[in-house]
Amino acid sequence: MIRKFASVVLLLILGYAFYSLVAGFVPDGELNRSAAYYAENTARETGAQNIVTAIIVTYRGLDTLGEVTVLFLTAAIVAQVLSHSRAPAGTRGSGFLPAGELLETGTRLLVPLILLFGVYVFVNGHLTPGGGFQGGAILASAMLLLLLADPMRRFSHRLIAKVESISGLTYVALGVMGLVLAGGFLDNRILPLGQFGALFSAGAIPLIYSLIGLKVGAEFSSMLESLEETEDR
Amino acid sequence: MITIAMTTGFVLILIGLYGALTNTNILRMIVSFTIASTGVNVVLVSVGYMPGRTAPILDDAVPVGSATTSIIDPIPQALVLTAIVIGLGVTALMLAYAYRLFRIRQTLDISKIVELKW
Amino acid sequence: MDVIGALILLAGTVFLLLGSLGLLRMPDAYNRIQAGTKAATLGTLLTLLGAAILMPAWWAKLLLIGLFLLFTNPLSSQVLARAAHRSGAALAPQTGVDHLAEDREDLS
Amino acid sequence: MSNIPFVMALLLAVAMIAAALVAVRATATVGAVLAAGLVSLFASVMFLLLAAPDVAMTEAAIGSGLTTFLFFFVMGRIRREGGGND
Amino acid sequence: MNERKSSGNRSQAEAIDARRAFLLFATLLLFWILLNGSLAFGTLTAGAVAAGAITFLFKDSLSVFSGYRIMPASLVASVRFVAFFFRELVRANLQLARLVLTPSLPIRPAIVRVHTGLKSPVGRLLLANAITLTPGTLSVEIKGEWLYVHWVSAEAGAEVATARIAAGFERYLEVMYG
Amino acid sequence: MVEIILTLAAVCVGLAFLLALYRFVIGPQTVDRVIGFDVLTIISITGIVLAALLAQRVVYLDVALVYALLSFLGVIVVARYLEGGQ
Repeated sequence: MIRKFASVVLLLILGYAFYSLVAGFVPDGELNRSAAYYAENTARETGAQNIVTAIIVTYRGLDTLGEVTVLFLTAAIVAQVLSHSRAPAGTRGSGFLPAGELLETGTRLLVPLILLFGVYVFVNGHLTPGGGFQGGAILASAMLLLLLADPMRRFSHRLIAKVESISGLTYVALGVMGLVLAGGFLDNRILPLGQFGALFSAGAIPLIYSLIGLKVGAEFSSMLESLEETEDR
Repeated sequence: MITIAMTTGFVLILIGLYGALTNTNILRMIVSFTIASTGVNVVLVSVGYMPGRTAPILDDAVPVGSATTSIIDPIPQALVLTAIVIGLGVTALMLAYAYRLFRIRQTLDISKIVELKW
Repeated sequence: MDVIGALILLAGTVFLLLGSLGLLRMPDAYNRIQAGTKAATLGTLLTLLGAAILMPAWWAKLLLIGLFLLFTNPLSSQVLARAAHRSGAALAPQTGVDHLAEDREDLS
Repeated sequence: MSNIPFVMALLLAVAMIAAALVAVRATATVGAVLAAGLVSLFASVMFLLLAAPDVAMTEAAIGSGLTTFLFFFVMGRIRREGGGND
Repeated sequence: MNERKSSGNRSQAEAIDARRAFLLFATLLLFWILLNGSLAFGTLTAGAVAAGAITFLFKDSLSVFSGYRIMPASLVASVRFVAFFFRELVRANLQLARLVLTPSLPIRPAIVRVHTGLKSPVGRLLLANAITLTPGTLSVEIKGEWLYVHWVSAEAGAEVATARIAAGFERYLEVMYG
Repeated sequence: MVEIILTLAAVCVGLAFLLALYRFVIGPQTVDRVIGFDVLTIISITGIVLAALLAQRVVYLDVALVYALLSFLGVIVVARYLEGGQ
């Protein structure tokens, strides 16, 4: 009772603070200085159409490297925590029943298309909305569909781990190449900028985003897999 | 538009906090947490919106020359994108630890978990 | 031409509205799935067609969305109906025969 | 005509708050998780109306998709080991 | 597949596998071109690499055309199947609209058995999907040669059900997929 | 003319949205909520197409594709969970 009362009081105080925030908010009339800089110079400096992608991959590339590292650590810790809590003998995974025939056929039909759509999302990160993180999530969704259609199916851990480590390594290597060949770490001008609006343009952005996409997809897949994993011991 | 979005975001934060404070089931607390984080994201994006402008993608609809006067602020969007991805990581960690707690204590109800050590 | 496209779009949304009404009025889960999936599929397809007539340059993306929906929507309805039957969702009282429940033993 | 996005945002706001209340108050955990997914889904349409397609896509694929899937996998494991549904 | 096969059988199986892989690759490339909406050289190269990698890594995948019999008769059947399907889809929605707008809600649901003779997985999937979208029916389960269908306005008997629900589509699908 | 028809269409979408949301909120079973979820996702796709038409941006349609994918996967995950475990 006291607990409920205290939480309601806390919420009221917070609600008043939020109300004063909303009431006093005045939207900007024009872009602030850093946003105006990005709006003017992104096309010339990076050749990317999507300014958000340019900020994430190039201007703030180091932060993105940190983000990918955080995700990697998360996947590793989830696997570690779950491996310390083995399920009782004779049970397996999340215990879904075998799927019906139609779902299996549909999965075999749809998984390649979903994977290709994921590839489209991260390769076109500099032209359309989307990018490595969204594309990686879509790749992981395709893996999830495979897991759901056939709960007995096992992916090769080594393949997932290999994809992840190779793409991570290449990502860092591209960053260092930017340090050597162009203006700084993860600079995208190590490759020619190309024609504005084409698929192979914007220097190394499509390459870097593809690597991020593969790495993130592998991380999410291993996260899902360690939640579904068979534990027969 | 901005006012609607911002108010919704703040209300979502409050609802999420209320749920996290009053529920005793760990899974329900995590659900409330994800709602609150969605609310934060909505607030952040609505701060970057400007009426009458369009998305910061410079294709045929938005020529490069007029970008400064026709697109909205891209920086909050980049920020929120990172926040969503990290939010998934945090949720996954919370779920893994909740499962571990369940394996050890055989319950998800925190009012039944009285020992501090586990 | 634009008017025709807009009218097709309107027809699609009217089907969506009717489907939602069916979702609300039908007595049990299976009938609701029926109402939902049919109306949603045709409604969305007509909306996409109308949008393609209004904006002819967008046809490829709209066609893809339509094809994808045409494949996935009935499939997910089927999986959901199967799950509903397996989890023992109640049938409406006016239901006649249920051959699947009769054959359930030798099926699983 | 120019009012349509405004009205859509208003509808979405109502729907988000309703779904959030369902998520907090529902009796079954499954319903709560679904409602949380729905909140993320509407938030992503809201992002689209706020001219942020990148964020909308991320929220749809990650916030609404993968988060919900993770919840269901964990709930499957917990149910398999005889955990209470609520 | 059987381990011990004669060399003739094996080469035949390899030919079938190669044909399936090629069809999958072609479908994926078409999907990629539609997604990108451009025929530039760079786009096509990237698409070919991605589609090739997916075809190589997921060997047991199918495409819509797996098991499709390429001959004039099946082409005609496909066109007629699509036309019939859309007509039925519109009819289904009109029927649903009438049903929903009638105040008394005159439904008499049942789950009935429907016989199907199709063997090809893609054909069966298409049949089940088509049944789900046609007037008043929803496929619930498929097992062997029996398909279980939820029917809103039920009439008696498996023969009637088969004739009313499945026969229209099966006629074309049998020509297309065999 | 086109604007009036589009406004009417938006009204229809809004009403359909509210009806499906009502079904989601009242339940009564989890299966009914899942159906509501599915229909709400698909209505959102229509909403996204309308938003893209109003903003005249083709890039918004990518989000609609992600939505189509998501409605399919979400329903299948929940359905597989509801089927029951071993």
